[in-house]
Amino acid sequence: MLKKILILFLLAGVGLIFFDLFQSYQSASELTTTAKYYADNGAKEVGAANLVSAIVVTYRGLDTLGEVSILFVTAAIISFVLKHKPEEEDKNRVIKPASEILNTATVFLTPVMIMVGIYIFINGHLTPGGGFQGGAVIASAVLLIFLANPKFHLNHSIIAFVESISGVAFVVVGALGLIMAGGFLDNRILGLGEFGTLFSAGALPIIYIFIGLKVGAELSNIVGILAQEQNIKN
Amino acid sequence: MEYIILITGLALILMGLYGIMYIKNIFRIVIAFALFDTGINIVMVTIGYLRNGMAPILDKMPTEGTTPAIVDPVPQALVLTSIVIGLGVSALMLTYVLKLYEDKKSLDINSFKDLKW
Amino acid sequence: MVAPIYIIAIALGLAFTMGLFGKQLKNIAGVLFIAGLGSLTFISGQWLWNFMVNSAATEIIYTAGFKPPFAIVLQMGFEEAVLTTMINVAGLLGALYLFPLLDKKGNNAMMVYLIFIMSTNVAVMTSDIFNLFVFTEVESIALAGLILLTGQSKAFQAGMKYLIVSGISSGLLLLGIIFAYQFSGSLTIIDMINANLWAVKASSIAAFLLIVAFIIEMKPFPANGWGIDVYTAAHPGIGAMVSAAGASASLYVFYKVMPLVNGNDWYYFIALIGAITFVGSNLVATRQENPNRLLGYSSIGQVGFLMMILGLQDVLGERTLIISFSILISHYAAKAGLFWISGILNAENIKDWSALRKNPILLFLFGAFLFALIGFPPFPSFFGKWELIMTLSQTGNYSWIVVILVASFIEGIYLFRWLGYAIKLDHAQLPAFKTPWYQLIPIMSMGLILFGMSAYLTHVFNFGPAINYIPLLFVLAIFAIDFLPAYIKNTVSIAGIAYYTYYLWPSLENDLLRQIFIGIFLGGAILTLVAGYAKKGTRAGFYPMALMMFAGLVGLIEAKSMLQFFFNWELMTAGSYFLIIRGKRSMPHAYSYILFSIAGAYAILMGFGLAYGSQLNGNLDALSQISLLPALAYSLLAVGFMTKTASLGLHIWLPGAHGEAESDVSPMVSAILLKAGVFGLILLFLSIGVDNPNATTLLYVLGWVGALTTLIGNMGAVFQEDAKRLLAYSSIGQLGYILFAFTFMTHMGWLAGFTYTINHFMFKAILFLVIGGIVVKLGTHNMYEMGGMIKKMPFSFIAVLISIIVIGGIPPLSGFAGKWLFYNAVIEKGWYFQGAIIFFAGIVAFLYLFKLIYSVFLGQLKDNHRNVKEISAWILIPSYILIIGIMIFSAFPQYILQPISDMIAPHFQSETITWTGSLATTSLGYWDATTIMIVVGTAFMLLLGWLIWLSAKAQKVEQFNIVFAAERPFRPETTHVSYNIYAGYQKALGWIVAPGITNFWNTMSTNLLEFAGWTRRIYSGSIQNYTLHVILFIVVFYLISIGGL
Amino acid sequence: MFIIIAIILGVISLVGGYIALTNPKLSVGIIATGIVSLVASILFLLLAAPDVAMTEAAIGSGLTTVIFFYVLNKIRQGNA
Repeated sequence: MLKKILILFLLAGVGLIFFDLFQSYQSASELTTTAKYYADNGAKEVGAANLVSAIVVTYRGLDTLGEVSILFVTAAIISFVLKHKPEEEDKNRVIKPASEILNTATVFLTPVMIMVGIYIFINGHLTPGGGFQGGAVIASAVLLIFLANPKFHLNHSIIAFVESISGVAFVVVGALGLIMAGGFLDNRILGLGEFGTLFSAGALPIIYIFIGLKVGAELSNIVGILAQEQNIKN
Repeated sequence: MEYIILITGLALILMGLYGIMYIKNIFRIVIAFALFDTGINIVMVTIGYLRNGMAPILDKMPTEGTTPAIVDPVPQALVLTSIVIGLGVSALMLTYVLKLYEDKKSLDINSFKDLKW
Repeated sequence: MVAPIYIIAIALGLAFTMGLFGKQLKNIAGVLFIAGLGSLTFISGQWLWNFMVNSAATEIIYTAGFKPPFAIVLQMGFEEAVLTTMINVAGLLGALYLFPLLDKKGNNAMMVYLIFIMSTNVAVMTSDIFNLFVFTEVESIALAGLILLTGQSKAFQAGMKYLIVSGISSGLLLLGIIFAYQFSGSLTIIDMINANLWAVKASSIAAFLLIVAFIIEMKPFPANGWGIDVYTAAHPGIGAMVSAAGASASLYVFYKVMPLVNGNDWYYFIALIGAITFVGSNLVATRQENPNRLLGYSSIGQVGFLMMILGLQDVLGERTLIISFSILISHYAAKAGLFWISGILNAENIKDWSALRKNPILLFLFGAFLFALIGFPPFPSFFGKWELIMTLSQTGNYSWIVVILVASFIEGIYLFRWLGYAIKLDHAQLPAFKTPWYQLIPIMSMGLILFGMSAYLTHVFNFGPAINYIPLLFVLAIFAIDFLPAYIKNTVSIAGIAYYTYYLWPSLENDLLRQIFIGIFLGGAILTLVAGYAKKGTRAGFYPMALMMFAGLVGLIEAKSMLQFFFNWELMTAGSYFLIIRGKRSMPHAYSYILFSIAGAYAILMGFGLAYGSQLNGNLDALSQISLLPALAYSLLAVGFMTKTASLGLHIWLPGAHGEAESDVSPMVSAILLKAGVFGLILLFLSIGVDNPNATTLLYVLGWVGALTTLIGNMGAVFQEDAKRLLAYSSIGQLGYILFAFTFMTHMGWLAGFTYTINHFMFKAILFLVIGGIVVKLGTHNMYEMGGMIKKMPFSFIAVLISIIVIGGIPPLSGFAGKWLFYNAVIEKGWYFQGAIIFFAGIVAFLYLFKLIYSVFLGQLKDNHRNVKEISAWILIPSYILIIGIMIFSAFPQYILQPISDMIAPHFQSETITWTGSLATTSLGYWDATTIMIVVGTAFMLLLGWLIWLSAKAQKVEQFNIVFAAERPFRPETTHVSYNIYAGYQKALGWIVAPGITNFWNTMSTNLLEFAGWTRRIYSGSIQNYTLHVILFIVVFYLISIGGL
Repeated sequence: MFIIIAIILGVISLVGGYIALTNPKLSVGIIATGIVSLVASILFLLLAAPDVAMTEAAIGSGLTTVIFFYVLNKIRQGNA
């Protein structure tokens, strides 16, 4: 009881902080210095129509690298915590087979979803979406396979390969920016091209493809481990 | 509109905090945490909102001296990062919950008090 | 130069690549892993080198080729180079240490480790707040994974708590970032700082959220249960990383973002939070027995300390960085090393650390790490604390000083208990442990770093001149030959001390005070070391420690500045602690000794601080003109010195410490070490001067303390059955006389004080040497188990007899000189009450002296002692040299007392004693030592001759001829006549020596521990409670800082 | 008009949050969280943030929900 009162008191306290915060908020009427700079120069400097992509991949590319490493670390941790050794696997477990419809849908949908995912991150510099969204879509495709066939054995070496190669490529392209252009992750190692076309914004789409592949591989990995891990130890 | 969304976001954060502090089921604490995260993301995007601003996707190269009428892209970029991090943290927490459950066969938060003092 | 950005590129590139190698190619992954960490270390080390040698300009790294605030910018300046090097070195060594474990867990574990180190680096270097958020998030998630390396259930619990709380704090951080961005229009830290967010309430909430998130990261008390659990549950190798690398990084990050709230009282609040954490964590740690958790509390306490220093940066000014660095680096090296040792021992309880004795290298490093944490010289934290306290005192921040010293003392409580366990705790079976090379090397490297940084910081602080290098180098040399047999080291030590005395003497030419004390310290050192020839074996560790103590004592003599004095004071304390703890049952006594010593040292430190603050002058003569709280300063200094002289109230450590010490250590610590306190008091009283209005009360009180100490000491001695403890109590009493005499602040009183000092040195050395030798020979401390030794050990008997005559103040020996001067002084001063007490105590002294000589030497010889021989000649030689000294001093005191008299005369209004040859005349009478010697000597000889003549006619009886025996032979010991010989007196007067003071201190410590036990109940282990604490912390902090509470 | 939509969506998300925290069935709670996330992504659209909306929909309400269910399933299996 005392604890409940304390919690209420604390919530009231946090509420007070938020109330003050809310009071201090004023709907912005103009862009901040930073945002204005991006709006004015983003297209010119980076060559991307989608300014969010320009920021995520180039201006604040380092954040994205960190973010990719978070997923990477998470996948690594989950896999070393949950991965069962093959011999411990419960062979006798009866798995309900998925319905026919799901199976058929999977066969048709999976390639389509993967294509959509790839489309999303290839066009990340032009339209909404990009590496993360595309990667998530690809992971959903993998997920679908699991739903249809719970016994499906995710080929970890392929996923690991994609994950590693795209990760290394991300870093290498970034380092190329350091050598050939203004700094780490500078996209101007390639020409900026014509604004609004697929082959524009320098290395931005390339980086975004790697991000997409990497995120897709990492998310698939996480989903895969969580899906595959057999009955937990009793 | 943005004020209402801001309130929604802040309220979700508070709900999340309430859940984290009050609920005994550790699985549901992770759910509360997801709410907390969603609330924060909503607040962040709201801050970047500009009345009558368009989405920060340009259809043409802006001409010199005119600033396109877009909303602030920076918070959006930050929230992208934040969402992905949130997923990582949730997945990790769930893994922990799984292992904790495996160990104690319970989801009650009070059964995980092996470390104290 | 390799650009710092490659720290990220290499680490991530390698981590991503490692995924390619499956189980078959695991070795390649391992090589890449170590190579990666190596190259990180290389890059940061190279930048550090560049900054230090070429004093290069700060390197700014523009990512994506755009200027800030539009792109993320990293910065590699001197500070970042230092921090990243620290992190990477710890990372590399830690990886080596953990390698087999990481290797077993597979590539994933290595990747996580690599990314942990990388992200810590980036957090240090980045100038962008959101980037900082991302990489601290990477760091904490990687850490959450590393906790699980042990795979134990508690690791998952700890990880869950950690994830939830750090999730909440990073959520708040995000809120803060976004609102701060709205107000400042930028995401770089510097722009946010320049926006002065704190100035307006609206934006100050954003600043609050930012800063509070970073504070939570540093685990403020009491909202830190989640952090402590990490230390407890994680593998110690990971604990080392969190404590060394992680804490350093988060402190630096905090330092970077602190200016966000650079206004109003914010810094004050931060310092306050730091202080509460520092005190609270250490307090709770006193009840902790799990080594990793204990280290966790200690880490958090240290971080709190550093947070407090950062919060006080307005006061400390430009010295902030160097002070915090010196404390941080000690913490860094010591904690990493301690955690690693903990990993090797793998013990659940600090009591099991006694196993460490099996490995002297580790034990040595363990001791060094603990001393570094507490802030003993020569470690960096010593200089840091000194600077800190001097600066705080100069600016009048006394309450902060008190907080620091109190918390440091509490830290000493548990660290020294632990050290005591490791060195001395009886353990039926020492647990076995292995020390593989890959685990030993990291620990030794941290030791090297610690000592290297000590040398370097000594140079940076320009404290070099304060340190007496020659003795210290000699100590090191002796340490290097520690494996040799004792007699070789003994010879080398004696030669070294003799040479140093010879070398030092000319510099003391016109300074009689110091000549006297150098005689006591170094002369005494040589004499007591001679007795060491009686010991066999290597006596591992004895000589370095003994010499360290003597080096400290010499340093006190040579000290010109307060720093030098304090440095050597601590050196002496450390050395003597190790000497005392060598005794068989000395663990608890050494523990109370060191605690009293630390407390005393802190009192002295604060006194020095006040003196320094008054005069802005670090020389010892600043003590004479203290203008800041002078009465307090003098009292603190007096109390500090009195912990060493064991005056009433501060004496309870002495009987055990001296009584249980080894036979040649007792005279060292009793006859010699106690005089350090006397020396300090003399310096203090000289600085105070006669008729100092600020010290009148103090001196009067000290006079009473001295008198009562004498009474209690002597009474205590009377009721002892243990021969060495009797002597120990007697020391307390004698030091009481000395204190009493000096508090007169008259010429006569001081003369008496000096006489007592010299006498006590000589007779107590003899007594402890001889009685110590006998105790070893007979194998018992109990006097009622001895007896009849007069025939077996005639030389010992004579030595003891002469000493007793001196103590008793019986003419013709020099004790009488002391008494005579003493009562002259008492009458002159008019302190009759105190004088009466002292007089009574003098009578009491006869009782214990009689008991000593009677029970040991006279009476019946015990059956099991029929075959004992005289004690070793090596013990008798120094004793007889001292006896010769006593004789000379007795017969010709004027050669010493007259110069002393002349020396002290200028300090007092008048010289009240006149010398004509050996004839001393005062207003009350006269005394001629030589004449007395001749008269009494002649009378004695006549009597002796008569006795011998008589004894020729006497009838000799065998031992068991009970007709002539005063006791019934061969009965259980308790019926021995000298057992409880003074039972009657005890009934009447025992209440005086009832252990009231011991009880007082026991109650104090019990209450402290009770309180600690009560406090630590907040760490209930519940995730939700920890969350509650964090939210409570945030709300309260908000209400106080912004909410206008 | 946007205001009304925002109010409606806000109310839905708060109700969703309430259900997520209080409904005795964990699976309902997970779905409720997913709905809150979905509503949030619509809110992001209102705030002219299509990128965020996509991400929130795909990751926040999609993958996260799935992961929650996987783990819940395992816990249930462990119980059986």
